[in-house]
Amino acid sequence: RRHPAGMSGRGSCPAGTNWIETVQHCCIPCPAGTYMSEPCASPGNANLCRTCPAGTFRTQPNTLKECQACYECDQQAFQSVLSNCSATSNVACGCEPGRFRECVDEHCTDYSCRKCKTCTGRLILRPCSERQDTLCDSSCQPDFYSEGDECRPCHTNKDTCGKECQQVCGSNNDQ
Amino acid sequence: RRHPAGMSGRGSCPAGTNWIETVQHCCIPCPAGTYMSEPCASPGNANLCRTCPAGTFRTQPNTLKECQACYECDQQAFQSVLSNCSATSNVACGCEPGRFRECVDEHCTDYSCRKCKTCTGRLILRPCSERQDTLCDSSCQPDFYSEGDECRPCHTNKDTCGKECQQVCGSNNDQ
Amino acid sequence: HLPILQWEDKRGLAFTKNNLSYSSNALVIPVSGDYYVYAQVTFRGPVESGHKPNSVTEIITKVTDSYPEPTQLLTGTKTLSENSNGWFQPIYLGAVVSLEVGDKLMVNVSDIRLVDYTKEHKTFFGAFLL
Amino acid sequence: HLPILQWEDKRGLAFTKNNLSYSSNALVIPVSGDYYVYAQVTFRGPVESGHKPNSVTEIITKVTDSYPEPTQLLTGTKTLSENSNGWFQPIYLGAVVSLEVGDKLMVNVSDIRLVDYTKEHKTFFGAFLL
Amino acid sequence: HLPILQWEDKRGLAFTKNNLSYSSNALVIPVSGDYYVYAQVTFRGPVESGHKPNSVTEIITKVTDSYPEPTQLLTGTKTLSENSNGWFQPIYLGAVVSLEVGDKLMVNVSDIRLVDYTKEHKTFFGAFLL
Repeated sequence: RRHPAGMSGRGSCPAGTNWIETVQHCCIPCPAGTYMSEPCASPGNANLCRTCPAGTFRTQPNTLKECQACYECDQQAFQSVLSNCSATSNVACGCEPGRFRECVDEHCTDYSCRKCKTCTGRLILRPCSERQDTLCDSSCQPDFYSEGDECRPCHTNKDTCGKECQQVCGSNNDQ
Repeated sequence: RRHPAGMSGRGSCPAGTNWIETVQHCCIPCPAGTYMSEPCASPGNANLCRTCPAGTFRTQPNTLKECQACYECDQQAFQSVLSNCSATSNVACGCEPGRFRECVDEHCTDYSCRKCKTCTGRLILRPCSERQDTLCDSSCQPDFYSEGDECRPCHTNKDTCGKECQQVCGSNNDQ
Repeated sequence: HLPILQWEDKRGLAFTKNNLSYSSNALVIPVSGDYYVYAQVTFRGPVESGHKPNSVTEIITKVTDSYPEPTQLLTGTKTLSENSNGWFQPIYLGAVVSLEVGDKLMVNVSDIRLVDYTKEHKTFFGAFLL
Repeated sequence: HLPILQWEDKRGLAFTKNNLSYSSNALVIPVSGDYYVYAQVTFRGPVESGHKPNSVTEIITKVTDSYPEPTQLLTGTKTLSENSNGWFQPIYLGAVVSLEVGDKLMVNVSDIRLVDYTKEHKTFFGAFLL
Repeated sequence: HLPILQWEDKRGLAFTKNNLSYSSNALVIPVSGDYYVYAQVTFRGPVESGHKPNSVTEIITKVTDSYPEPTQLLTGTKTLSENSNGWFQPIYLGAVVSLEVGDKLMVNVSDIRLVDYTKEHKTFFGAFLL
C-alpha cells in the first residue's frame, strides 16, 4: 500500500510534521505556547491549536492534547519567583534575598534556601550569591577576638575578657 | 418524578434515615454497636441490624455492612490497655507504669512509651504522668553532690570524692 | 481532624474520567465496587526555623453518608531523623478498598506546611475501579 | 527463613472475594494469570531497650507446589538512622507478577517484633487479577 | 538529563505481554489508554569512599514523538541522613497516567552508581492497561 504524499505509516512523517494516531496521518505541530485542540483534517496541514490555559505552558512545538502544569515556587521554604510562568515557559524560582541555594543533588533539581552566613567581625572574601554562601575571612578583623569559630568585638565585654580576648584587645584597653 | 414518602433521590432522606443504594430507598440506621445486616424492606423502616462481631465496633448509628476492626495496644512497645474494645468503643491504650507518652506529632495519634526519669538525689517537682515525664529539681538534695547532670550520694565513695564532692560532702566526713 | 489536601484535577497530568469526579477536596465514587486507591505526598523542610517536626503522616480517609465519622483507610507515618538543613521525604500508599457509590476519598496530612506542592509529579492522588 | 506475618482476612477493612482465599498465613491463587500484588508493613521501635536494629526488611514471597523453595517476588530494605527514641518506618511494595493456580503469597519480615500490627490501615497486604 | 536505567525484560520474574514491548531502555506503549505505571529502585551506599550523596531521586519519564522533551510523570526524592556505614533506601512510585500509542516510558535516577541492581526483586519497573 503506497502512501500518498503526507500519508505514511507511524513514525515516518515528512520533516516538520508529526504522525497523528487518531486520524492516521501527519500534521504540522502546534507552536510553543499552544496545544493541539483538533488534529488537521487532511494530511500535511496545520492542526487547530489553542493557547495553553492559565497555569500551563508548552516550551516547544507539539501535537499534544494538553499543556504541562506550571511548577510553583516554594514560598514556604523561602523561595522567590524569578520569572512567572507564561504560555511558553515554566516558572523560574530562586531564593529570597539573604539566602542561597543548597542543592540536594548535583543536578540541583531540588534545593533548600539557607540563610547566608554573616561575617560578623570578619572580612567578606566573597559575598553571598544565588548559588553560594558568603565566604568569610578565616581571621578576625582588628578590634575583634576569636572565640570558638566566632569573632567577638573587643570593647563590649571588658569584664569577661578571657585570655584570648586579652591578647587581642588587651593593648586597646591600656590607651 | 415525585417521590413517595420515605422514597427520595440519593441524599435527600427524611431526618433520621439514610439512603440505601442497594434498595434505592431510605432506612432508619442501625444503632451504635451493630451493623446493617439487611436493609429495611420498605422505605422509612428499620434495618435488620446485627451486633458487631468480637474484635470489631461501631461508635455511631450507621448503615454500614461491617463494623470497624478494633485497634490493638502495642504491648511490645510498653503500651498497656486502659479499656478493652467493646461493640460500641475502640480499645484505649496508655503506657505501662513507670513510662510516659512521647508523642510523635502534635495530634499524638502515634506515640512511644518512654521510661520516666528517676530523680535520684533530687526532689521530684512533678511526678511522671501518662502525658509528661517526671520533673526533677535542678539542684541536688542534701547528702548528694552533682557530677555532670547526675546527683551522686556522698557517703558511698569516700575515695573518689573529687572537688565538687568535697565541697558538698566534705563537712559530713569530719563528724 | 488532620488538615485535608486540595488537588488539581484538570491541568497537566491531572484528569478525571468515567464519572469519578473531584469536588471539595474529595474524589467522589460514582459506582459501588472495589477500587485500587493510591496517593503519594512528598514532604519537605525546613519551613520556619523554629518549627522542627519529628515526623510526617499521610492518611487516605473515606467519608460516607452511612457513617458520621471519617474512616482511615491507609496510613503512612515516618519519623524524621534529618537535621537542620533541607530534607525531602516521599510517602506512597496504595491498596484495594471496597467503596459505595457516593463515598468520598480524601488525603489528610499531619502538617500542611510540610507538603511539597510545587511539582505535579511529586505529590499525586488517584483511584481506579477493578 | 524470615518470619511470616499473619493477617486478618474478614473483619474491618479486610475482605477476600472471587475465591482468592486466605489460609495459613498465605493468599491462595484461585486462577492462573497476572496479578498486581502489594503490601505495606509499618515498622516501629524501640521494643526492648537492648535491641537496637539497624535495618528493617519486608519481602513478598511465593510458595508453589512446583518448586520446594519459596521465591522472593518483591523486597524492600531500609537502614535505620533514627536514634534511641520512638521511630516509625513504613515500607510499601507492589508489582505485577505471573502466578499459577494454587500458588501461595506470603509476607516475610526481618524482625516480627518491630511490626506495628496495632491498626489495620498501617500494615496491609493484597492482590488483584489484571 | 538524569541517567536512564536499563532493564531485564525476559529472564526470571521479568516478562512483557499484550505487545507492551521493551526496547532501548524504554517500555513502548502499544495502544493508547490509561495505564497504572510503577517502579521501585533500591538505592544503596556507600560506593567510593569520597562520594557522600545527601539524596537519591527516582523519576519515571515519558518520551513521545509529539513533543521534543521528556515529560516527568512521577518523582520520588529522599534526602539521606545515614552516616558513613552501609545504607539502603527503596523508593516506590506508582500512578495512573494517560498514554498514547508509541509513547516510551523510562526510569531516571540521580546517580546510577547508587542503584542496587543485584536482585530482581529489589529494583523493578512495570505498567498495565486499565
